[in-house]
Amino acid sequence: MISITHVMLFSALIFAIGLYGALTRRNAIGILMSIELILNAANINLVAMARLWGDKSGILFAVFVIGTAAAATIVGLAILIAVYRNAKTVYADRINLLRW
Amino acid sequence: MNFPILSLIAFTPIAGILAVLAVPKKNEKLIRVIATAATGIALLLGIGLMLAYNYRDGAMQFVEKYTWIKTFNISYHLGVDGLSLSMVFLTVLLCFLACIASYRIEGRQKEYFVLYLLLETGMLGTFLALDLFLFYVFWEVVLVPMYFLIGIWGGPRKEYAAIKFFLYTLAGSVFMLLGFIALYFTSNPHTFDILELQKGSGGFAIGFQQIVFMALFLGFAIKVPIFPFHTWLPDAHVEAPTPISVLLAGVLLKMGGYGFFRISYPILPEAAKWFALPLAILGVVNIIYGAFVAMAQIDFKKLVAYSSVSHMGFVLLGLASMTATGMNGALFQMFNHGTITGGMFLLVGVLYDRTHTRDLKSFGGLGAQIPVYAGLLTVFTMGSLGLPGLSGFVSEFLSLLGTFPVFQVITIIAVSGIVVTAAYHLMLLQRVLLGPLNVRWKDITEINRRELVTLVPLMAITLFLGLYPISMLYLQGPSVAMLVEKVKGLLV
Amino acid sequence: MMNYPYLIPLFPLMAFAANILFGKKLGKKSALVSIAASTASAALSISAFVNFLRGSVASVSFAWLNVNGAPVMFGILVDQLSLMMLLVVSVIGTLIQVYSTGYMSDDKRFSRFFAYMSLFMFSMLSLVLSNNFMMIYIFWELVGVCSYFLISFWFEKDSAANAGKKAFITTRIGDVGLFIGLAMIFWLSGSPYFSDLPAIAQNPDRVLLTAAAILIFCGAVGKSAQFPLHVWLPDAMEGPTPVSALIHAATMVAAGVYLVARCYPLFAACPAALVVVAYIGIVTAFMAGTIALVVNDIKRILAYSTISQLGYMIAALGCGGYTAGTFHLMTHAFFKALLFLGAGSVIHGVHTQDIRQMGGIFSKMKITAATFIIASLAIAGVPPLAGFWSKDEILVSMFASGNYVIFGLAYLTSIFTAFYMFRLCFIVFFGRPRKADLHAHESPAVMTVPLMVLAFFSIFIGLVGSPLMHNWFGHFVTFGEGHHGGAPAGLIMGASVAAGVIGIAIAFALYILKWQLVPQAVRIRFTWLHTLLINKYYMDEIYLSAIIRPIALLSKYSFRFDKNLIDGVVNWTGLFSLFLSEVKNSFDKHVVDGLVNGAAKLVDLCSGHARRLQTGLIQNYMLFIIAGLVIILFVNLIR
Amino acid sequence: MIANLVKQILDLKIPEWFISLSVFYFILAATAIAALMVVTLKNVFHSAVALAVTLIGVAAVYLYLNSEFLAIMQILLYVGAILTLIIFAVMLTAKLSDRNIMQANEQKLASFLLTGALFAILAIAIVKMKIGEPAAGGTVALNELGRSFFTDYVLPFEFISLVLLAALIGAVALAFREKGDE
Repeated sequence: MISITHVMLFSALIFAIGLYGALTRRNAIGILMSIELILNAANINLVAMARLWGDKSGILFAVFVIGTAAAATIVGLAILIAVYRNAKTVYADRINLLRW
Repeated sequence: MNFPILSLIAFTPIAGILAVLAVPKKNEKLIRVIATAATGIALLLGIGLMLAYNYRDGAMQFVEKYTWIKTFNISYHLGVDGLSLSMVFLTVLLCFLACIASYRIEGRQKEYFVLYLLLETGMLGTFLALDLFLFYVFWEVVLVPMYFLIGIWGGPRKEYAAIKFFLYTLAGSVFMLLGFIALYFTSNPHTFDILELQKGSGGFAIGFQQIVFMALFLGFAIKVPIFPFHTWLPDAHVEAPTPISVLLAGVLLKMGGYGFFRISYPILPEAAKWFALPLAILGVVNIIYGAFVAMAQIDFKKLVAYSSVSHMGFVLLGLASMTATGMNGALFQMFNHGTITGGMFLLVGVLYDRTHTRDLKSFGGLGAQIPVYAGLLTVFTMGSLGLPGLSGFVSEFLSLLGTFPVFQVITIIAVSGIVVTAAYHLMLLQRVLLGPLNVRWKDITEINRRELVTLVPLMAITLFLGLYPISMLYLQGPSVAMLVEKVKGLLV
Repeated sequence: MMNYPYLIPLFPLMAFAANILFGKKLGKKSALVSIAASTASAALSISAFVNFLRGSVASVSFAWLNVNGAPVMFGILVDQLSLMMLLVVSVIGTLIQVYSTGYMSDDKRFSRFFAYMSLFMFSMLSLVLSNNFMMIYIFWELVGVCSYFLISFWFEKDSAANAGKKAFITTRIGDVGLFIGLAMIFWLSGSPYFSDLPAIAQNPDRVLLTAAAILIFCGAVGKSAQFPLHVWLPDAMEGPTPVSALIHAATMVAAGVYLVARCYPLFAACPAALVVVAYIGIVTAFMAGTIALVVNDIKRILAYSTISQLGYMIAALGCGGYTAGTFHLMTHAFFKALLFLGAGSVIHGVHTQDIRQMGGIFSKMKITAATFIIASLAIAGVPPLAGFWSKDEILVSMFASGNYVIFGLAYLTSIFTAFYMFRLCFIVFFGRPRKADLHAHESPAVMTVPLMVLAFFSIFIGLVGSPLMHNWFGHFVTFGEGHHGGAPAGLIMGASVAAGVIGIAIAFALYILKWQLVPQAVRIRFTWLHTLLINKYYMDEIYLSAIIRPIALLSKYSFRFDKNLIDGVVNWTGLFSLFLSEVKNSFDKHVVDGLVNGAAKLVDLCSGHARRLQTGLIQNYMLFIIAGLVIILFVNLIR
Repeated sequence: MIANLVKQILDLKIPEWFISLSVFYFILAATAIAALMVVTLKNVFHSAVALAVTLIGVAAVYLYLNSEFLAIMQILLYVGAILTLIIFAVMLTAKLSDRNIMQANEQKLASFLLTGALFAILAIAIVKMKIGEPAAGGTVALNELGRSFFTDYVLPFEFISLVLLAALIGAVALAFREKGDE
């Protein structure tokens, strides 16, 4: 029998890694991917809880999270491409239009 | 409940913003049409307000009051009286005309008109608000679009000018807010309502009044602007695009003066009395100093900007007099300065569009080349220098006449300022229109119909008020009389 | 008969509107519009005059402005003085506009010229009809601006543009005085109406009253080109000659005299003010008369002559000669307008203004020359021409006032007047042409007919104030001073004639009989005097270095002050030694500006490190958010 | 002796659960390593590939948690759709030549320390929670899930579809090359 605690530790690890990526990646696509990692970590937790209590809501939520993540990614990438067209860069620290 | 005409006026531009946002930015023509329509509707409503206004009554009219934030006794309270009616009309008129003058703004028209309409709402709200908190909110709403309008569509040093304007005004409004909060906590029961505060104004101790007055003074003085807080003005005016300069000079400066009329004087009359002499001296310094500095300018727009400093001095002088004549003159001068200097800035813009320079030394002899423009420039210049028959004269005359019994020496110094005023205005005319023609401009084109549309109404108003000024006094007189009575009554 | 005096100024106003709006379409017809308007004004003036004699006075008034809670009613004041001025202005104005159609026929801004002329007629007629100080001040300024437009009418010439500016600013200095005087009258009495002046004059505060009177006189000094503000009038000759005739000879410059006459109840109550008026007037008259002796530009001679004659009128008013001053105002208007128009005709014919290049053109321009000489005789005071009667009145009133210094100077001035006028006549019209290609020709009829009409007036207008008509004018326009019984009228009349004759005789001797040695000897003997006169007493230079330059400098330094950091701010900023290098850079930044920038720098300093927080990088912000989260979680964990 | 030991080892009856568990932990480790690669690799394309591995690993974890449906969803949606999109985006934007450009910014160390601390805190908290064994037979039947989607959760379900639609249109609008734009 697998240990739920271990799964949750694993989820925390993935979360931390994703966060690290979101913090350090210069490439906006990299940031997006890191965010996917974070979302996955959340999903793992949800599913683990569903398993723990035998409740279906966790899984249902995970499905919704996947759906939302898909939407977020689509829009994020579209913005990215639009920005790339204008700014010719995908590096987040170069996109400083709002900076004075 | 009455028909909420004031809210309608104030928020028509917001409706315009929503409409503009719905239009794709490529469709600049439609955006312009919508913006013009929004400002035009506001103008029509403003005219309707003028017609519906009861001129015999100097008290607040068309009042709208709804609770907004109950905990702090803040309400959404609008109203109009003789003090604000002319300002509201000036705002909707200049906004409409400057909107037409904005057609040639280069690039990002959608953003431009959104910010522009937001600016109009802010200005109208400031003049209509009867709650200090609401007043402050609108006051700050003006600031933000102005910052972007100067900072994005401005001239070569636009960033510097925009930041300077923003920081300067913000610094002032922080003090103003402090003053408001002090008033709130001292009033009993705590209230931000201007009318309530006016009623209870006898209760404030003189020391408290002085402190609050100075705090408000800083906020308003920067906006007016009063020497030595005026240096943001030439930079902002010169760098701002033409229509924004018009609004800056025509309306924004009036917000400071209006603050004195609406808040400082009725709520803090004893402090106002205490500060009358310094204010009169500052007024004279504004008049004389502004005129002298204007004389040294070779940049057309900067000259007009400094002439604004000079003209606003008459407002201060009239305020300081605390007589009905002087206060009427001051309020009238605010209106006239709006129309005349607004027109001057439009004319600078017309010339700049054709020559791409504002250097007065590079013009000359244009009078023969573009006679219609020359005629308009002459009329507005003469209005600005205070020629009788045009409105500027009447208001300056009234403020001086009202001040003379109170401060003789100061008035005499101020009157001698009209010589310097005449001198730099005539130098301006000579450098632009007279003398031998500079061959660079031999192909210069005459003012076009769109530009005429923006200028002729202003000229008509200037002429009308110059020839029949009592009409304006009918409008503002009762309210000013009430104010003076109130201030005088509290002093006795 | 119709009696609508309030319509008098409105006709020219309509003409102005028509010409300024539709000038291009009207073309040459704009002259007709203007002339028709001023003819209508003249006709209405005459009808108002006739009605007045019959005892019916029309009045009209409307509220124009509220001052101190009471409305100021604008209305018209029809009395002897204003009627006289109305007639003079409208008749001369009409004649000069007729003349202008010929003189200005080739000008490319023909209709604009007539627009300005109409505007001037409107302003001047309204000024005359004003019934209160406020109204007169308004039209006072308006005639000033018309004068500005018309002087710099040929604005392509820098000299014309400068002259216009000079005229406007100089008169405005006087207007400052007028304004303060007006405010004082308001303050003292609360009433701006001329009809209340006798009551105002009863005010017990004599010092303030005198001050008010003198300040009002300042306005007259500016407008009537009296010493020390006379310098603009000679320069104003840059304008077209009809303008000089109408504005700078006959009407506008006389407005100052009119103002003093209008406020005479006030002046009469303040003897000190009257003394000031008298001395300013006579100093002006004498000084301008002497300068006119040496000037060589035909229009400038007339300009100085005008200043001198205006000084005469002012001095007469100052000496209590109310009737004399106003009478001279009327006669002078006619013959000086004639002189200017004649000069214009000469210039039109010979295309130069320098009298040293003219000569012997009598035969070629007979009408011009004849009328010019008539006017010269009139101004020299040769009986029975107009100038004789009025000048005689002035001398009598001066003598009667007992101020013999003034009388003496006035007498001397009248000799000078006769001399310089005939110096002009003899040099221009007689002898041989001094320039080879002087193709003089007579002007067209449209120009000569007005000359003849004016010549007619110059001869006969004086009779209305002469004993031949039982001094009708003296009874009509009077301030109750009565006839000067004390003065030996006959003697003075004789002396006055003698003065004119002496002046003409000297001129005849020098310029017709060619006693050239005499003036040369005089010139060598009194070189300094000649230099002084030819430089107009160095007034322009004095003003340039004493007023204009300092003001320009002041303006420059005000701007520098506004622009540059003053040391205090530098030091203040310098306290922050970290920014010493930047301070050096910003040495020439703005003063009050500097404060702002300094404040910004202070913030900069204080937040030197904290500023890095505001990187604008989202990831950076996120880092701090996470740091906060970690801290919160950690605190929660160990609790 | 050694031979004996080898024989013993070979004879050792490895229980099924042990194999299952070791595979599980292997998957966890591999997924974690892949996740680390996602955030550290210089080449964004390689990162994307690592992300694919990570996502598949996570799907496997779902399997272990008795959520076959979600595992399939994960593979289909994430690996199939989102990852493809990401790789497309990488190809559209990345200049493959500029490998020298730093892919991480200057706050690497701070971020590492912070996220490490965060992980430590989370781990301690999780361990402290003392989670018991999962309920027996905690599998959720697929048809039950389906019913839930269309009964209790119909509103969020419909809503998410709307969100997806909006995102789709929005993405098209954003990425649409306007006339006149460069």
